[in-house]
Amino acid sequence: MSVDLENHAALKKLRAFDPDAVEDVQAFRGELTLFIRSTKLRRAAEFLRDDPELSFDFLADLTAVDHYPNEPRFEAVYHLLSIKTAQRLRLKVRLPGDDPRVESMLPVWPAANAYEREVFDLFGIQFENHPFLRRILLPEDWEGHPLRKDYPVQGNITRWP
Amino acid sequence: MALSSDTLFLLGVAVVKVVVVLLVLLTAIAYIVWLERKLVAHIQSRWGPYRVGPYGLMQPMADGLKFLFKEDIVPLEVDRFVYWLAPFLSFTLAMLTFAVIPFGGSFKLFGHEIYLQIADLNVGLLYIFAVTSLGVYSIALAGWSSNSKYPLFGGLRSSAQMISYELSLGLAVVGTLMISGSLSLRDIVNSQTGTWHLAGTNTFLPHWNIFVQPVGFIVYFIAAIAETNRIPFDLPEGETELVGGYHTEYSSFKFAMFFMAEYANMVTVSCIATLLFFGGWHGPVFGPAWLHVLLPVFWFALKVFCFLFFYIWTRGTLPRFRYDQLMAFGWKFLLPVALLNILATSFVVAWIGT
Amino acid sequence: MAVTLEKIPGQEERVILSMGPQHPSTHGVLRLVLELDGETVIRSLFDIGYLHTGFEKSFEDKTYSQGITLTDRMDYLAPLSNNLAYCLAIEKLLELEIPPKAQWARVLLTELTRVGSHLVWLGTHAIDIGAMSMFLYCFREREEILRIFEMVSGQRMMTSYFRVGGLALEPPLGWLDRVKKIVDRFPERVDEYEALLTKNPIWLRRTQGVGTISAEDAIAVGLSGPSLRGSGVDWDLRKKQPYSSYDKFNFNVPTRPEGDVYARYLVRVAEIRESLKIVRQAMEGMPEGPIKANAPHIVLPDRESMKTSIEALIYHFKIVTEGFHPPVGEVYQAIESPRGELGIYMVSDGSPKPFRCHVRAPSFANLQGLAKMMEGRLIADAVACIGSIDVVLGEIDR
Amino acid sequence: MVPVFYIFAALTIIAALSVILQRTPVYSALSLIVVLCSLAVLYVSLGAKFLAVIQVIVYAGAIMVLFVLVIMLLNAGRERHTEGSRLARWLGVPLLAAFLVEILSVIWNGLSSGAVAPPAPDAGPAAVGALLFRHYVLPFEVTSILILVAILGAVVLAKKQL
Amino acid sequence: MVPLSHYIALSAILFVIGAAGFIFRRNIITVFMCIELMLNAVNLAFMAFSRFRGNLDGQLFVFFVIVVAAAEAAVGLALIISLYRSRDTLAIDELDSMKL
Repeated sequence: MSVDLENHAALKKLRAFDPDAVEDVQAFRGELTLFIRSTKLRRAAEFLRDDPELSFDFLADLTAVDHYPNEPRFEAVYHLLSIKTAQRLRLKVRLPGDDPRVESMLPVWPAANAYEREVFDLFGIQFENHPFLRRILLPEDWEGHPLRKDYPVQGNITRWP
Repeated sequence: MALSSDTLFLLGVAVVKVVVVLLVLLTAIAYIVWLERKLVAHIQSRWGPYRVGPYGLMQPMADGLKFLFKEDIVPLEVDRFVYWLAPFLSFTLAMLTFAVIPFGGSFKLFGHEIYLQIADLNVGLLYIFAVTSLGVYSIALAGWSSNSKYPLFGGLRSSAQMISYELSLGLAVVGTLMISGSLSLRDIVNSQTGTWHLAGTNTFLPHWNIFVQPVGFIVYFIAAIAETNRIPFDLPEGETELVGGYHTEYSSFKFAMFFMAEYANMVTVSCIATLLFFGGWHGPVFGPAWLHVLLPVFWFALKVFCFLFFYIWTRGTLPRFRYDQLMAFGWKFLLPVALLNILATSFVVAWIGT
Repeated sequence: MAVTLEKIPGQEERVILSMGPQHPSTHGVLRLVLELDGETVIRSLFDIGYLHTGFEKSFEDKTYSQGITLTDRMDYLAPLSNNLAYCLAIEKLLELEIPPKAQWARVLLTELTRVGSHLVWLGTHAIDIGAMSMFLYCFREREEILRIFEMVSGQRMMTSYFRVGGLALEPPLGWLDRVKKIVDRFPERVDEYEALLTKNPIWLRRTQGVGTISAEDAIAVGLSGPSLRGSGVDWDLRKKQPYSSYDKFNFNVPTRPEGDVYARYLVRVAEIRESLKIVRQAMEGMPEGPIKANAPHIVLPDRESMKTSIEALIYHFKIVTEGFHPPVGEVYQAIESPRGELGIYMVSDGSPKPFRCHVRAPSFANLQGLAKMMEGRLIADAVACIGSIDVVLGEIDR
Repeated sequence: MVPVFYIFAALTIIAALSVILQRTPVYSALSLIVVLCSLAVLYVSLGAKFLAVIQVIVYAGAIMVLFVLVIMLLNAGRERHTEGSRLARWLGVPLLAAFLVEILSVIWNGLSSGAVAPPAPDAGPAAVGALLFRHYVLPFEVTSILILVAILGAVVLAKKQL
Repeated sequence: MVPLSHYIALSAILFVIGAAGFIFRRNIITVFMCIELMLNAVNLAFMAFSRFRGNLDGQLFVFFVIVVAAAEAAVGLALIISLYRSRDTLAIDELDSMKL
């Protein structure tokens, strides 16, 4: 269940491609997590998708984690899957709490469309250049982002007029 | 103008005939609904209605009462007059067709020959086509006046569908008309008396048109299913696509009128199929004189029932066509086949005639 | 929610049709906004969230074990698949070893779930295309599967039968006989469905060449499960990334290259047969042994020992009142649910409640393929496409 | 027979007036259908059952359906009131009135006295058909070509791109 | 038996109503329907004459008129649809230029 951090193909190749891209690396229960700098995300994503050996062409999941009150508060989490090699990879981007924004991965993986809308809806993370960044699950006029940790579980108390 | 007792008598007979036919028809429609629910239920391994009365036989009455007393919801912004007109038109037209349908032979009463038919027009079949061709309006207008998108789609679809299939419907029966040489339904049935004689021997096959016009019959029946908007051609209603089609916005008794009209049209179509292709009321007749009058009516009803059964059976079995496929099927397959059938029949008729 | 399609400037006025959320063939409360030219769909948008209940937020307020009951309610047609994914994720976090009998029972039950879910899909898909009898046939058969669930868990739909570390209860005696009956009778029934549909000319016309999506597009928009295999991609997590000892079973992964509605139909019908094969193997090879892992601080003790041993009683009290503490970390566990890749992303901060639990719902991703499939098709085809990707709104909206 | 004529003549005129006075096109179309159907009844009173049925099938059942369909398709609403052509107003009305007066006066003077109805000719389908296919076969064929051309024209015109 | 003149008078009245509608109505579809009205007025005259002359030629003319009306409706309505597509109006006052 342990990961050979030094010889992992994706890590090695990505480091060779752009030494700055990978901020940090974690391995837990056989799963590799790469922390990518938000400025480098688009380039790294395209590399991981297009590299013939890696070919992480399937964006399995995209979500976020809120580490309130710690900073950087948000992590955008991308679960990649390669249909060819049956490998999984997790990318993470750390985002600040005051203005969380990250580039949209829509041009790289069209599947990101609905996921990014969902993350925007529930976490309030802005995805730049997303063509239709609107609330998806909640009503348009909803206030707040429910999956943030400072949002109470039972919801905001509504005062009836 | 003084009315003679004869005229009065005939007038009375006509009124009695109209009343009897209407009553029988309305009851029949109610029980066709019951039959359909029961049969489809058994096809789908369910019970169907069984609570109201024995075998659910009172279910049609319960349904009728329910329709009568339900709140009649009229959506805002509908075109009130047309919205009201459409179901009535639909129901009236469906009932009007029965004026010329003969359902038995004749009998003598007080020295008068009384035919089991309301009116024997010499253009009876054309009359039916004329009345059914007006049926498009009820659906198109219902769709338009509801001022809603799904009914509008349903209305447009069904107008196109009914116009297209009316052609095939009309052309399919031309073959039988050529053989019997009349447009009067009574004459057409009478031309199918007896059995076929092939090369001098009696084949004991009844002298029905189906044996010489099988293609015409098949085209007729397919087109007829489409005309009555039943599965697999029920696109105007197409509840999984258009919610309810043209009657989406209708409720209560107005909806019931559409509903009854649909079943009345089914009966009409089955009656015509029986009359044109299956020898109408002809069948084995025996026994006393009163049986000679009643048995033909029974045979007629039996044949009509077979067609209705077929209708219900297809409903339980087949999926639905798509709109463009339906049009393509009507224009590219059914219409040419009907035309070829006419061509072939006319050659044969001309050849035998010489 | 309440999305509208903006008018493309410079284009003539088109009809905008709002399909759903109360529409007979949108399978729940899916709303589609269709831009039509005549009856042809030019553009489409999906509008979801009518069933949003905030499960992901609720997970954070419940202990790990309490969360299981929530998972039932996501994909309400395949509750046991959801249970399995959730439990597997936690077990991966805990590095728990599950005894073989529990594994086999899990496989058996999830495959039955798959069959049941596919039956509902087949029935509703057929009724969308107008074949109404199929619906009732499928529900009749599904009933037998639900009876098995009721037998083992006491519930027909909201089973919550799998627990962290194994099963909730010892399955009752004779349950395998009931399973055997189903397995023996079902192939025949599937033949019956196929007799009604597979070669029916109207069915073929309505499904063949409709809603086509290529393998590349399917992967790009994130389709998974039968929808992806219908496009010719041989991808099944049970084979490619085996979990819960699926590698010990022998089965095929049906795929079809066409990528249309008919292909997806064939794949699912073939999957019913394959699942029945797995169920038979699991039933015949069901090992003996415990149904729970040997981890007293995580798994509830059985009633007997709880009442006789003080140690078990203490553990029981601890687990029920407080829960267990998994190590800090995060895992992503995906399984092949009837609809595709069902992933649970679980982040633990060491407390007895998940710090974050995200569900990768297969229908949510599959929904993105819909726009591609419906483009340029008729409304009737749109209905067939919705049916063919088998959406469950409970899971999409979560 | 006599009351039938007057009832339906009155109905025809009322419906015809309704055709030109209704502001909503659908109502105009419905009124026109009433005109057509009551004319069919008048045909029956003239002994032409076949033509009456043809009138209903073709005119009311097909041509007017096209009208209604187009009105639905274009969603034609109420007509806006416009000034209209001045020429039509100043020339058309007097001319129409003069025309009506002229015809009525001619009828009054010339026709009302004479014109005794001969026995009704057999106007069944067989008789009409025989005449059509023997005596008028050339016009019949020409109309069929006309129809064909009309179909092609309609398709060419209504199709967005060929 | 109703005298011939009554039929002809009815026909004339219908024709004038149709012509009046043709002149005064602004909606192109209604104008079209007025033409149909005039055609039917003529048809009635044909039928009446046929009956009172005792031969069927008049009926045959009615038959042909109906056929021509069908052809005319098909082409005319197709024209209306294509006009509506390009001009977005049904008022004949606004359809006054030759180019589409």
